[in-house]
Amino acid sequence: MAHANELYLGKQDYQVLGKRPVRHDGTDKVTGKAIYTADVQLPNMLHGKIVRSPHAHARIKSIDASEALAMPGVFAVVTADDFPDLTEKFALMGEAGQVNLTELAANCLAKGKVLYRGHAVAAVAAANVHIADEAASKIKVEYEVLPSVTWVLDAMKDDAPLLHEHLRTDSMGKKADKPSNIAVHLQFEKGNVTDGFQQADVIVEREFRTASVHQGYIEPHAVVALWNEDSRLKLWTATQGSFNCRQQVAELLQIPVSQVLVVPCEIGGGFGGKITVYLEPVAALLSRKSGRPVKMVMQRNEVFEGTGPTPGSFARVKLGAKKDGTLVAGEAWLAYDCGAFPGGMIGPGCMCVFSCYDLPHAKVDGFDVCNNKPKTQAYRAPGSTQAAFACEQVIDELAEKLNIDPIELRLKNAAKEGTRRVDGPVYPRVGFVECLNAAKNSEHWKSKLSGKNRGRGIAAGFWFNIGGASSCSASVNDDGIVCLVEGSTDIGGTRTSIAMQLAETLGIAAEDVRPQVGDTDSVGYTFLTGGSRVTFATGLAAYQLGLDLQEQMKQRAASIWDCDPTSITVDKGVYKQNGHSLTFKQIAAKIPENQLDPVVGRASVAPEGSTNAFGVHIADVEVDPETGKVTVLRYTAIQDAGKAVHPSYVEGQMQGGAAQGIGWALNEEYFFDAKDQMRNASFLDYRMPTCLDLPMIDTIIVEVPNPSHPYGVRGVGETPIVPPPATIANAIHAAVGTRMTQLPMSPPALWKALSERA
Amino acid sequence: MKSFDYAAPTSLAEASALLAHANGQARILAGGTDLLVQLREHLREADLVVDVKRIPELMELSFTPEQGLRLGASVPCYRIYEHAEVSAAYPALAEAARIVGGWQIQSRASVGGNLCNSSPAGDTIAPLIALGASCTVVGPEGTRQVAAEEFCVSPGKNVLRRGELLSTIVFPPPAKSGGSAYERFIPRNEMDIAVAAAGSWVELDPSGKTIKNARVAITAVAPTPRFAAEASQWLAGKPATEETFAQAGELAKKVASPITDMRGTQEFRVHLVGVLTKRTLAKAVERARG
Amino acid sequence: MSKKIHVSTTVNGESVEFLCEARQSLLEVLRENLSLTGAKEGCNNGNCGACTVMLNGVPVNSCIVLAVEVEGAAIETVEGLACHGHLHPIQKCFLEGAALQCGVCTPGFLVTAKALLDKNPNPSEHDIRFNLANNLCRCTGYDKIVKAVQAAAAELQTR
Amino acid sequence: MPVVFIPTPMRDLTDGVTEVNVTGNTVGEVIDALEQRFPGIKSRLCRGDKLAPGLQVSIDATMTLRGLRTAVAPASEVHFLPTIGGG
Repeated sequence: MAHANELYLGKQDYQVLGKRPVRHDGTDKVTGKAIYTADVQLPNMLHGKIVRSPHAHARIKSIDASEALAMPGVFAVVTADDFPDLTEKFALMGEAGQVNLTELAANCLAKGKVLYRGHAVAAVAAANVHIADEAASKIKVEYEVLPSVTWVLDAMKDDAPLLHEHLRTDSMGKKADKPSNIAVHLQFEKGNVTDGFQQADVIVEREFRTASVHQGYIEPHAVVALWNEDSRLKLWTATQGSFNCRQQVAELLQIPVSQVLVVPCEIGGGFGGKITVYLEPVAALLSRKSGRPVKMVMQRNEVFEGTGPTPGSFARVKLGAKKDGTLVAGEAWLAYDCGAFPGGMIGPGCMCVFSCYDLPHAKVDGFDVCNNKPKTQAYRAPGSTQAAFACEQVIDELAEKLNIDPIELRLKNAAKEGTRRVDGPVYPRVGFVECLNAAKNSEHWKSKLSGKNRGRGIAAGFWFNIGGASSCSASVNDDGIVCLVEGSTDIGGTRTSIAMQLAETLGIAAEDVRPQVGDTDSVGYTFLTGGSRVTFATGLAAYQLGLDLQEQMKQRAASIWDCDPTSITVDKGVYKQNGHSLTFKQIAAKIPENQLDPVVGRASVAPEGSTNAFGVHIADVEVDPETGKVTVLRYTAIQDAGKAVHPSYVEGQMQGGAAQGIGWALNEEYFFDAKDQMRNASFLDYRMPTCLDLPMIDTIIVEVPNPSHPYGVRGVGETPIVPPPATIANAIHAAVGTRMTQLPMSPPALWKALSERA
Repeated sequence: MKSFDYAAPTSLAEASALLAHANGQARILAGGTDLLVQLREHLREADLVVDVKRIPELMELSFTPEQGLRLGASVPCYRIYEHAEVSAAYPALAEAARIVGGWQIQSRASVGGNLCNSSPAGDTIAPLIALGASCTVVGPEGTRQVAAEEFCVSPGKNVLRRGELLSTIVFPPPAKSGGSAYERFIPRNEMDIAVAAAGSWVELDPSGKTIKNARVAITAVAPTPRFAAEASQWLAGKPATEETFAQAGELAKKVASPITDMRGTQEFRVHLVGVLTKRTLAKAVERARG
Repeated sequence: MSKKIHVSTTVNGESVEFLCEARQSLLEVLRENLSLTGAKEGCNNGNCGACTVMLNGVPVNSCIVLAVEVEGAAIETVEGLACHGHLHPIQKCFLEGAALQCGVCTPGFLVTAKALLDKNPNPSEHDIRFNLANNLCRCTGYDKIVKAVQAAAAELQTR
Repeated sequence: MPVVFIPTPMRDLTDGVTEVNVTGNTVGEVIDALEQRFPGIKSRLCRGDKLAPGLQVSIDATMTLRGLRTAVAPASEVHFLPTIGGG
């Protein structure tokens, strides 16, 4: 099918793309010189500290800060009352659609009720962190404790404690008649699922449960706020989107966006968890009240208890197939929690659950459910991993029942160009079949795995690429170096992948572009770093910028040669006309010599999201049947990258996502006690994988060009977290014959499953 | 962290006096890997922190095959496992020292500190009990010896009285046909707190086929580390076989009374006691045979 | 505010003096008093290794060392790794091997990795993984970090 | 004429009809045409002059954030989907 936005140039010989230059910001980061938010020191700076709820659900009866305010070295205290009145106020925030500002504010500082343990209630600014800490402990909050609920199915019950008395279930605009914790009910139907299942020779139906997990970035949330006497608010912060941060803060404080300047510092990981603001508006309020700059840095337990996580979930998935392996029908019922406030990841969960397969008949029901946990946030392909954990295990079981190789079964039913998804749209050119074939032909899949209690599993995953606006600008220096300012905050090396696309377009070396991330006053609007969009969308902007610069360079060359610019041809950075020839650098040097206009270029784009990235993972595991412990022996991640701009960083995304997925599979979870208090809010007890817990993670990059990008680039950041839990579960099943339907598949859980079977 | 005073005495007497006469709560600082976290998280409070690392006795590590090991209470873990002779003579101790936290923790954390922190899950405590170590406690009233298995009295609490500090842990000389092992179960492979753990020491008869003496200790499965007395006594005279080890594991389970928490269920932990006792005994016997 | 204590120490070979409160960690003093912000705070309780520095020749989590404890000690931080304008081979191998993404854990990894190679110039993959286990990375999956340490070991061996 | 895929929860308003051809050059016009045929559907799809919170439009396979202004070609499929974020 012809693609509406076909931009792909079909270039075969790349000069820069596909090479592995050293990243431009690398030296700063290996010498300790890179400035992260917590490294920012301002004269006369105060330190802020949040007071957090010790209860999972309670009414705030009173807050008394008098003792804290009387302490020497304490300068200001703020509570929810310091926010302007935001009743019935909504703001349109890009992908998130309309955001309820009352709820966003109440997540930063609780109003009336606390809805989870760790919910921020008040904040104090003091001369140093120790005084702030002591002062926070002296702010007296009186609570009336309310019953609480943290498991998603419990929260859906009629008699569950209600988080929001006025919340009624929304079914695409239709409101239910009584209050509930169920914020949203979604439904997708394709064909006739009853008829479909009647055609099936084999049906597998299973239920799955997953615990909440955290993004686990190593850098805690941090901000420095300076509210100046001219009403300008300057924020240095760790954010995935400086413009999104600016908008949220401006809306929450009801001030114009241009009054806020956000300086994105280097950011120590985000994975979706650093999009929503937590500290920024609070630090701003403290700075306004105290008249001094205020720094706030979360402690690790605050990060766990007050930010993230991704939804805990329940899923029931049913698939039917004919004897030859043709899938005929699928049904899924998904309930994802969204934590304290509505707006979780159920939409993408529903859209992803069957996204890898061509199903003639299918039905998907999804529920977004409030419960007493921190408001859920995006985490790498949000909603897709839980769905794949369910669907990919059911596929695995079907393959076993039908005695068909699991790759062959997937190939037979794989989504491809022209496949209509359950949620409606038809796929453009996608690379799932190519990924499956790469898996089938991989050394890993072809190798023999022997040994007791060992097994091999495979699973697939899918995620979208979102679109959104991106801007960049650049100037050409006398020495031919191009200084690039772009608006995407750089979490994992995207400065370089953007610079490489500019270099490719200009026909110069990656090292001859000097990229930097601009603040919100120095670069055009750029949507956040997330949704696997930066290398794709900001890369597209860099390409357009390259064309703009090239056009201007042609004009300068034309001035030098006194010819018509349109008569100049450019090939690999060499400009030619009628026997004349100058390189990009030579023209750059001649611009000041000839008193020509400096070359300054710009580009802004707002591409639509349309491209899709598939991945397939293979794992070999060994199970210790006496302890239930799983060791990952070998791991391979395969993914369609469209075109790998910097293969090392594409591999890095695949490896990092796989590692997070393995952690999610085996040990990570929010462990709640009977009072719905998280008991493992530390890196020690939350148990993210260390390097001793993982093998090398092999990667195979598949390149099926994205039609919506001149170089065929697809975003790669998120898909890699989707397959691992199902891959590991399928491998465990192959090793010991036990089907694990609950995450994490931790030693006690697997041991219990094994002993129950025995 | 609440404000506190700091002192770094250079003698046992000075330290004891500081601890005895402190205004408010005095806390001993060795490696600080537990204490500083607890102070920061308000799990413990201190008005005075007494850094004992400048006291020579507490930093002593001396070993001879005849005299055994004298281990100063503040000697960091890495000095134990980097000491070839000590590692060979007391493998259970070296094994535990190598897995207390990660490397950066082992650079600071000490066996004495681990014992005085008196966590039910302290990694080095099972080896101390299995190896028959004795603790030298110095205080205003003089010096006393406390058997390792009697040191901890409840989670976070031990026999130290006001003004007292642990100075040295004394290990008997290694037996000729002796061997020891420590193993804990954790979900990750390092940087974790034991879900359950066992330390075993055995001495074989000259044939190498029969257990002459044995000591088994288990941790993380009761309010305090436990000496599995019945299992240990039962092992004496038994053939060194898998069946014996498994049966000793069953006996060791009798002294386990674990709780269910985020690290594991009661049922799982009791089960692990059996598995780990069996595994450590097998390893200890293998080492005893040389 | 409680009274401050005077401490003399050596940081990256230079004599340094500072005043601090007893409750201040070495990490806090390095970052706030001495402006050495290379060591990062990731967890502030010894579980992530982002604050790793060398203290008298051994790697420690500086967040759980009191600054007053380092009287007379020798401290090395990530800022001291490169010398005379040249990156240490470990830094070079991290860069060339793309062994960092967000970079916030990188200083800790570099300090620990150097300590390992100083002690064991030819570590196995297991040695590397075992000794780096106190350093958490959430971005890379560790693959390229382990390979960078292997590459650095090889490069140092040829010197 | 563009074909609109009626979201499953709204099929109560369309008597179970799943796909309809309606005229319109933009999503806004398409929704107006839908409203003519199935009264009440507009208030489910829109909040004021904007797409309802949590909804986005996909024209064929292209998900867009442009809302009601999005151009619709005569051969296009129009889908109403939940918004998608990203991590």
